[in-house]
Amino acid sequence: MSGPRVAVITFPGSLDDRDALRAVRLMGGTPVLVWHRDRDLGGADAVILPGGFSYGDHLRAGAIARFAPVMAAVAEHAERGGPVLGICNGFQILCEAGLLPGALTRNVGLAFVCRRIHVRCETSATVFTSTIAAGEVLPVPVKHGEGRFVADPETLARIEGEGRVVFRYCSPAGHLGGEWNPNGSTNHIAGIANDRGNVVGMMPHPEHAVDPDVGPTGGQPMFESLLQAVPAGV
Amino acid sequence: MAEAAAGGEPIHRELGLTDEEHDRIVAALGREPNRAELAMYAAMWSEHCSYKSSRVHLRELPTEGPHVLVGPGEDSGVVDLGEGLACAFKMESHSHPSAIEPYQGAATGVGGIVRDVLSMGARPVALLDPLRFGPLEDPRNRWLFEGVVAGIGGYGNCIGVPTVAGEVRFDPAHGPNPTVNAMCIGLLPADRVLRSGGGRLGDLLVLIGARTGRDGIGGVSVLASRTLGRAGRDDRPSVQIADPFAEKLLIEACLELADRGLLAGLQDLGGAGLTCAVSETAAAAGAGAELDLEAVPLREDGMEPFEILTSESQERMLAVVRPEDLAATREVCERWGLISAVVGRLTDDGALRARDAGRVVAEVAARSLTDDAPLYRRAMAVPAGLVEVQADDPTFLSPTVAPGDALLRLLAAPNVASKRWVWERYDSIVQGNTAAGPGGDAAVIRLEGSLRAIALTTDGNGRYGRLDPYLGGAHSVAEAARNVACVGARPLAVTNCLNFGSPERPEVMWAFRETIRGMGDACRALGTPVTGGNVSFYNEAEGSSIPPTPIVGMLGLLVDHRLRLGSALRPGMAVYLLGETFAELGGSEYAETILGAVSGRPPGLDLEREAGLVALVVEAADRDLLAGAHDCSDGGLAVALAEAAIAGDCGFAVSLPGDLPSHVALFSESASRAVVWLDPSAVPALEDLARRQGVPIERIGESGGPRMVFGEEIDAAVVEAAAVYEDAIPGLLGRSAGEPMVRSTG
Amino acid sequence: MRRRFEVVVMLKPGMADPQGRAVEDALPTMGWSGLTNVRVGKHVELTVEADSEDAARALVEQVADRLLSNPVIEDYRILSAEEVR
Amino acid sequence: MRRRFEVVVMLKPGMADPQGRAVEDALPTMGWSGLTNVRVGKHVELTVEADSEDAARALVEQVADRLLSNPVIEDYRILSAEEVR
Ligand SMILES: Nc1ncnc2c1ncn2[C@@H]1O[C@H](COP(=O)(O)OP(=O)(O)O)[C@@H](O)[C@H]1O
Ligand SMILES: [Mg+2]
Repeated sequence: MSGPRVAVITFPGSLDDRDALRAVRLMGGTPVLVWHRDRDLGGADAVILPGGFSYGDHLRAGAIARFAPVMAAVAEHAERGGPVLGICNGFQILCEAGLLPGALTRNVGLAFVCRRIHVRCETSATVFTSTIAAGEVLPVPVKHGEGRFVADPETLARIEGEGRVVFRYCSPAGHLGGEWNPNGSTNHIAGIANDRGNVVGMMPHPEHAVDPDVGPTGGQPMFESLLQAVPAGV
Repeated sequence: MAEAAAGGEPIHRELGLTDEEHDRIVAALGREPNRAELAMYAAMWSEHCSYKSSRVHLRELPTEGPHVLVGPGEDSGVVDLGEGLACAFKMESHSHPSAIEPYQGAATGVGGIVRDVLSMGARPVALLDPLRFGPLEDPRNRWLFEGVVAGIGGYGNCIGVPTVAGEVRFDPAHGPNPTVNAMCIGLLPADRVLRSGGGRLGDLLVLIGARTGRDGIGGVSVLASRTLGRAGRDDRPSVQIADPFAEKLLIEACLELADRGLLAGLQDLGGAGLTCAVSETAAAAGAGAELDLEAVPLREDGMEPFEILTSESQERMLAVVRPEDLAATREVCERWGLISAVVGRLTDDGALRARDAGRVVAEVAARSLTDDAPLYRRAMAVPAGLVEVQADDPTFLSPTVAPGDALLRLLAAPNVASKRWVWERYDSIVQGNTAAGPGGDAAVIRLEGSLRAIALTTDGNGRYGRLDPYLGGAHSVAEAARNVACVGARPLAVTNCLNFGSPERPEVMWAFRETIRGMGDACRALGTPVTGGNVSFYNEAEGSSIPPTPIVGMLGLLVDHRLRLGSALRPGMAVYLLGETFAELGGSEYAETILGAVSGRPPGLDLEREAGLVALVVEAADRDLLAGAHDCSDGGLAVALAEAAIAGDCGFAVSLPGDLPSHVALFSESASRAVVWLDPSAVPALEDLARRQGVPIERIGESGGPRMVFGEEIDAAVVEAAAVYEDAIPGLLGRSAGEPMVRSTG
Repeated sequence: MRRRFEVVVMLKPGMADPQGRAVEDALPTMGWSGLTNVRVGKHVELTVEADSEDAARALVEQVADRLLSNPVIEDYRILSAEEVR
Repeated sequence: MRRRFEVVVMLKPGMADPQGRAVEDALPTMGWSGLTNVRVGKHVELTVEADSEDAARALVEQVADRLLSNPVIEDYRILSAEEVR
């Protein structure tokens, strides 16, 4: 394997770590396993915080994982402009760690929801969406119980104003509306980025959307964007 | 003399042991048991652990077959899938705790069945959840239903094992007695099956996972309340709090231990806790065991030896480890954040000896706890009135509802209606191998790195079981086989959960025996041995008992997952009915929902025809002749076609088969039938194949358009049917307005 | 009269509390020591309109017993009753 | 010195509380009226070993602020500090 090295962190209770590693491999990257107690990212070019229930999601999703030793390395990597993708529980961890603004709260229906949905890409100005046109609709699955994005009004205005909303839940044709929003998320937000566009968090699961035998394929362009942005061996 | 409790009743009776059973214990020990020993026997000789009422009948089930690597007797059955891979699978009941605390009861049920599969050294890859409740109009039933579903999801989602299929059915008799079963499937290398007999002299017994508390000591708690002066059953709820996070760590740690070859054996701690795990490990190894109760990590202070020995605290496993592997074993556990403790070792004298503070507190022959257990041949009798109910055949009642209205009402009937509300609460895709999740006839899980896949389903029909337990047992196997075949998989093997009332009632025991006879005959005819299962008796409360509720979990094998069939209709296809339709509305969904009659005899079952249908569909799928398939079950042909139309958002126009009255042709539940659809170019090959295999086949129409047209009888819009079908359960729960219901569009 | 009540629902003593356990086990790795016996439960606040303090409290008792807790596994206690406008 | 603390964590006022809402909606269906403004939060109990009451409270403050609550969405308060053996 020779593609860019993409680390996937395993926290106690991570569940989609193997799936993320598999997706990296299928899309041509070199998967790197990183353990929550590690203090570095094993020389990886990019890092994925996978989905799951780290520490059982006790207290709040991501509340305990953000204290893991490896998170200092993730913060440094992000600081240097390195790509960081938080998927589902990974998104929750990034918010808890302050690497992304806002918080993810109980779904409005109070129930876990596993469903194939669609998201509309809102910006190409992130490492993970550089090959995706704004307005493009991607089929991806969601599966979470705490995915309703909230932020205080100023923060929300800033995220929106700076074009940092990366994905919104939408209809297959790209329309917004309550019936397409699986968790009641503010402004139908499914994913956001930091100000430099190198840290992205999203509730849907692109790693479960690369292999047509077992799901939709809306995750493929995200991995393509990433692998293009970090050529191997840089 | 047997020890008497304060109230004068001998303790053994309060522990659920009869006087004869007490005498057996005295004979086995050659003396009176002490309290700890009595607790151990009481737990091990309970119906739940000893199968004392069911064993004589369970022997009648076929258990052997060319793929069977491990049959009944171990924690799970194991079958060979080829290419060096094997599959462990098992089903179990957790109905009783779920009836009083639905969330935790169901969640701990999932945890337990996962550990049964884990203890074979298998990675759990799928869960299924057959459920039975009383009608949702009753708020208590809604509370149970929502709680159970939340608990199953809460556990399965958190351990990262996809819940890929299941069943929900409703029957007033399940109101006070909901049935909550859970099935788990695991994968492992065929040459690395962990068996309980793997230990040898000097091996260490290492307890891994949660601390031990006063959990689920159940009947044995009377020892504490009556003789030790503690408050009693009230502060010993028979429900435990599930800890799926601990289970996830336990799964990873145990699999790493197995992968690294550090395990001589692995046992889950279920009923009768440490006593059961240690005695089985020792007995299977032909050894004895020394246990040091002081070494057991406890959650509470002041636990008595009998409590430690019989506690059923969750999320614990017992590893059998060679002394030289101990350090590595502990290192793995530590890395996963789990407590491990050496609580004993295997000895050569055949005795299970427990010490506390150096003092021997219990000493029994390890084999005695299992081998000396009583075996009952309980009295059996045909239930009064059954013959009359069977004679009251609703097939010949005249219909009062137009066929189109009847179809919509059936699609909205809770037994038939979409269970999306349930399965969208389950993570069905984690692990990345779910080729087909909930919503089809059977789930399909791809075997990673291979073209092969397994197909999974659970089935059981309470009406059939009530009206004719023999047929109820047989149909549950037949329907499961049909479901597996309809995704293109060959049925391989079966696990079951037999949910019944009290075995002490002759009608229940008769029904139990009949069910097993039917199940056994069907399994033999379809070539699917039973590799394990579970019996849940005493499902009685408030003066009502559940009907015979046998649930079959079936495993099928697809040699190429790309050839799997779906049940979503596509336009432009020729639509065929395979099999023959008879005038059989007895026990049908139509009879119950439209005619208000649960009577008559269930449809007949010609097992040779059933095997023929299954073989035909599998071969047609193998040869890539079919575009899709859906079996006929509840609601007959009409519901089967409507479900396919809803799933594919595609209509059809068909004529009715045979010259039966139209409502019979539409809604008869005759067995051994499926609808299939295929590209017209494949028609000659299919017809030829069916003829050669002797399966009746009839081209009934074509697919396409927005409407469902059955001859002159029904003409309904697919979207209308879909709305009725999808909204029924949320409507009953009063949620239709609140939570957005979005249909899958991917 | 309107009163604001607080109801605390905790797992019965002796029952495993996985949430408390997970928090407690994580504390040392975050650099905090000396914290033990962590238990996590629910805290519910609600406003009651009733004729008297007694009537209000009786109502809260009922709600706590039948809706907010399952007495099979949980105990509840009512913390305070503050008058609100 | 060992003290038992109780920490209450509630969603900030103004933050939607779907759980509180669900409880509130369930009340009338169970035949109760006059109950409003239901909020559901967390109740955490923990024992602290520290040199002084002040040190203990400071530690609890830290844990409540950094771990038990998320300041983006939640407020916490420390209820009581009872001495235990
Ligand atoms: N409790 C449940 N959990 C998961 N999936 C379920 C559950 N209940 C029903 N389903 C799914 O809904 C679909 C329809 O169920 P059912 O009508 O019982 O199927 P069938 O008649 O083919 O046996 C199946 O795919 C089944 O797996
Ligand atoms: Mg079916």
